[in-house]
Amino acid sequence: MTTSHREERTFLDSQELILNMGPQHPSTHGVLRVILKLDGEKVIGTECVIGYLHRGVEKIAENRTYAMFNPYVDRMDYVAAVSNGLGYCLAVEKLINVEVPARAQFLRVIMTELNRLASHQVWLGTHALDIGAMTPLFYTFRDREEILKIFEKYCGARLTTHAFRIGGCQYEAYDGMEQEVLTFCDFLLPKIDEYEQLLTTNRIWVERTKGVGVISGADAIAMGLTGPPLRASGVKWDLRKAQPYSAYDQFDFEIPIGYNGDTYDRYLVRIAEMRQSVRIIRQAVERLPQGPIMAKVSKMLKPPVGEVYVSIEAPKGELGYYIVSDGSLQPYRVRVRPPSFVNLQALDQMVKGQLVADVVAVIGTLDIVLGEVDR
Amino acid sequence: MSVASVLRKTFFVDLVKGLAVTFKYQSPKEIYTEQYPLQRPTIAERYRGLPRLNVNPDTGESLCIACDLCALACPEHLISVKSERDPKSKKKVISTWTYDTSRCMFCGICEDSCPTDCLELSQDFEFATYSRDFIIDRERLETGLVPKVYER
Amino acid sequence: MLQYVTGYLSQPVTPGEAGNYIWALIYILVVIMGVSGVVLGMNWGERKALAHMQVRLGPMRVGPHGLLQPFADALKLLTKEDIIPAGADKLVFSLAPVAIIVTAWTVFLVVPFGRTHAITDMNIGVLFMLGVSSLSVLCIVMAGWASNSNYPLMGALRSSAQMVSYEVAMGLVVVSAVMMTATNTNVGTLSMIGIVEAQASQHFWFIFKFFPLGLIAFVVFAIAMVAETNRAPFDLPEAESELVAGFHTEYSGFRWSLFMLAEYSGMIAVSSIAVTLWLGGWLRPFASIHGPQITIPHYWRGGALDFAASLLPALCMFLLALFCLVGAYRMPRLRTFRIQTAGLTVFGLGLGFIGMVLLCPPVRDRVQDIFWFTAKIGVFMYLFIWYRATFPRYRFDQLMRVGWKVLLPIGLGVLILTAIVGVLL
Amino acid sequence: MPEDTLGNSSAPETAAAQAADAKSSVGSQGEPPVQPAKPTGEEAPKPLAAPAAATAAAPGTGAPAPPAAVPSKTPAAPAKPAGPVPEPWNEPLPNDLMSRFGSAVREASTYLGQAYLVIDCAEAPEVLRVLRDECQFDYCVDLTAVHYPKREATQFDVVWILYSFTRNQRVRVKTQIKDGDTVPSVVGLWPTANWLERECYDMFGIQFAGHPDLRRILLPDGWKGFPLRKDYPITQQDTEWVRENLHIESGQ
Repeated sequence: MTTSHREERTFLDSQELILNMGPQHPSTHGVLRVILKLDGEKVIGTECVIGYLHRGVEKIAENRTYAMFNPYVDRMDYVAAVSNGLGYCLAVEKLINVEVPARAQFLRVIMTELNRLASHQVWLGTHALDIGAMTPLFYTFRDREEILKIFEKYCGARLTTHAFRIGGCQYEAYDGMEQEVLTFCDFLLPKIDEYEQLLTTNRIWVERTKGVGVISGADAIAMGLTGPPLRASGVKWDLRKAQPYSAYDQFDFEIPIGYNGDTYDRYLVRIAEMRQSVRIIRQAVERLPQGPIMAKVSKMLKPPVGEVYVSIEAPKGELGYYIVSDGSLQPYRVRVRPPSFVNLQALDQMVKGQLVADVVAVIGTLDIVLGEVDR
Repeated sequence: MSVASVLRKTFFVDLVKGLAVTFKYQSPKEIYTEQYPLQRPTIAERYRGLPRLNVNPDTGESLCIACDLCALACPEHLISVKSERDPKSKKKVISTWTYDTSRCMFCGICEDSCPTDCLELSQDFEFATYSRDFIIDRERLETGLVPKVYER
Repeated sequence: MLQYVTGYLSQPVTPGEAGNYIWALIYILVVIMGVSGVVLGMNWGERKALAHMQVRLGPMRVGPHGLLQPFADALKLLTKEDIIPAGADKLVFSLAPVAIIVTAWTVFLVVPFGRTHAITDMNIGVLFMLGVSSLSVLCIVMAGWASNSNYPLMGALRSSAQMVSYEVAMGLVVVSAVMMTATNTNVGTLSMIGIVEAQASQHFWFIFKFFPLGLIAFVVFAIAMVAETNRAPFDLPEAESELVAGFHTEYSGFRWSLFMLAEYSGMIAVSSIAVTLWLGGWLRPFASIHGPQITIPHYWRGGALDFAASLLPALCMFLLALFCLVGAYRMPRLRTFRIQTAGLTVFGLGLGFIGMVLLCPPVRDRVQDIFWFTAKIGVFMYLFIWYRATFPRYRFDQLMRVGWKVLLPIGLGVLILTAIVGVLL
Repeated sequence: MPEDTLGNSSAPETAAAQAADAKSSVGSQGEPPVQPAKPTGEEAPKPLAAPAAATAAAPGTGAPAPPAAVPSKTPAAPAKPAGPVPEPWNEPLPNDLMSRFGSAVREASTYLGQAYLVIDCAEAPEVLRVLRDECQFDYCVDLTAVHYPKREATQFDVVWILYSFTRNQRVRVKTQIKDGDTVPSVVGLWPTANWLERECYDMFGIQFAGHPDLRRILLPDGWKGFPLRKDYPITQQDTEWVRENLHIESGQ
């Protein structure tokens, strides 16, 4: 399994222990490898080794047409595939300067927020599992299953949804979708209370998460943290509010923030975000307008020469697409700004001086998906 | 620290709350596991599973007009369509249509691009095989895979 | 022969005390086989209970409702390739699992399943149990060190620190319980059987004695014993999300199964200490209340409540049998399930048969003690599983803090107060 | 108590202010980092000026469209044949920069409402420092590069995407460099650029001068070639590396 790197001891103090965590370690969320320099159990340095899941998504994009590349982005952050797709579609729509019909925008919001719930549920389950609470994983996955069922009914796939197309949505809401989504909202809120009952006040959970992986707001900005990690540090910044896209300015919701920037606050922020997502979904379903769901977009998409950077608030942070078009059928360059990749960079700063057990807690709280880190 | 919080801590209220949740879920009614081969999952109507080539139910002729759009649209270029001209009707008629399951990511773009509703992603999701013949030809796609019945 | 057996069994003394080596050997075999069997059962029970708490089904495939799963697992573990890592210290590596199982089983020498159902009654029984069970630290350190790998080493380090520090608190509250035995007689005892008999004679389980001192002592012990057995939420030595599998990361197959066996045996052992010291050992609840005298059978000279209680073991077996039969009835009516349904039916009928045996008068009387003792231990086992399903894991420094800064002062306070109260009363 | 920690965002501004107080780089103006969505210089495309960078991009069209992707019929014409073009970015910020750095800031434009600057590589650290310290662009969103092998003088565009919380504004800063040139590292300005520059080096082979630890990040050490360059075909693989390290023959 994992082996020590004894040969690296030559340049290190002999009192330090090099512990190789991953890529097959149970709590590195996939294939992250962290090389820990330990003084006893205390972490004095980390080095992340990533790239085990590198598939060259950006290179693939240069060899596909705009529409063809759409399903590939689902494979980056595979627990939030809908968000990935939304970001990509918005970027290309910006590039070709197309306005998406209102109904499609609302459908997109419903799907994206459902996906945010699913992503946060996966995060909660795995994070709790890392800290040793086994059971929340099963509860969150059970409830996430309802979301996946809605996804399956809406777009025919559960995980890598490919739900949106450039210019709108391919799929009209299925019969009874509104009702089903509302029922799900009613179903989920008590379940979130249950997760909280298991964890929020639990003294072990509080001790394990409070004061662990603290990062101040200024440091978080300097490290480029986005999403819940940034908000838990007290910076009230959410792209859905700051630069609204896809009709988010029409919904009434709050941006939960934390104060201490520790793991516990990030936990609370995400839990609160789940409640806010439910709120957004309810509004979107209730105000779902009628009309077309697809704008007029050419099948053989040839955007004009130019470049755009469009980013959205994915569950994990700012997910940006920088697309350069040379006027041909294929993008000249697609750059993905992956939130997990940038957030993971803060790991070193956040775990320095803490214990080995905190490393897994911080990896969990950063909510990384290696498919997105490595792309 | 208020008195209440000290009391709560002393009497393990926070832990008991959690214990109550797990205790409650022990009821066999709460079990969520689906015993798959026995219990069939409900597949959504729009499920994107194995492709199916629809035939005209009246005439038994393929709806495919060999326009090659699906092959062009496929991001993985895994569909290959070959056609020949029917000498009598002078129409383009599909001769072979093959498809590679091992590379397919079931994105549904081929389905979207089909102008005649011939190509459709079906609800069939059980196409694991013991052999490596991932390339599925037209006949098999037209009849559809026979659902497996699992025996011990 | 039969007469000899029944004659011996009716002696009011353990084989160890009697100096009867043959019977002691038989008892030892019975206890070891019994504990191993219970561990197998617990394996199934834990997986089932844990699964149900986690809205899963648990093992379902091997045997009806996965009843044969532990046997399948045991078979698999025994047939696995025996791997010793290249850099390991081979002697210590293979010695550690054997040593740990030896310590885990040695503890059961003094566990009193009933007045006479113990292998022996040592006058330092409690001390012996604590002493031998702390030997397992040594084995864990051996395992961790011999593996010559970082994760096991860290697991072993954690384990040794954890078990040593929780033993202190544990020892203190155990002493307070021992002191309670001296209340009326001024002569305390360390003998496990003596402690239970003291509870019987004082008509008090020690958990209720000097309320709340006994209760606090029990709670401290209950927490410390979870830490002592490396179970959640104190399962740091084998924390799978941090240390992969802790001290037994490099073990596989048969050696690994010995560690598992030792862990579960250890759980039973510490639970039996807790049961003996605070929960009245083999005594049934309200053992001092007998109800109106009844004289139905000639051999019965107890009260109605005693008689009713003596029926309980059989009733429990019948209940289990009923459970199995209902389960068999509710099995899906499919051809593939024929064998499973038949198996479950046979299992249920077997349980029913055991229940019938337990109803027979001589067995009924002898089995009662064991029944109550096991039932109490069963509650603890359930608690272990329940904790595991619910709680997150402590961090190492927090664990030490809880041990030294919370449990130790409380244990010390309980000890002093017990002494004062004991002298005053 | 834990219940108090998250006031459910009832007092957001105070929290933001706390964070701002922690270090002065956040919200030093005393205003909340988030303003309600105001299109400050964004979302206002007006076709006007000549597309400088875009025209530079046009000859760099390295990859010809695969014949399979073009059907026999003429490709459907884009909806707007002319397309939007960059327009000058007339705001105090770029004007200040222009006057301060003179010709080092070659261009300040907006395209589809998104502002960008094109600067000289030599002046890049100074311009970026001014952007961070004086214009509150305290968040480096992304750092990447684009390869234009057909371009004569400069083969790479290096792009910094910056964001300012106080202004709620994004700006792209671009510079053009020759293949083999080094770009000054901005790790000192934004620590987040560390991995981004490493990735940029990994994918394009662009050297960042002053980077503390410029190694490959996604690809294994010792890999040959830089995959996101246009002259690196999509199926190419360092077969030698694969053979030596994975002990398999490359499956290509």
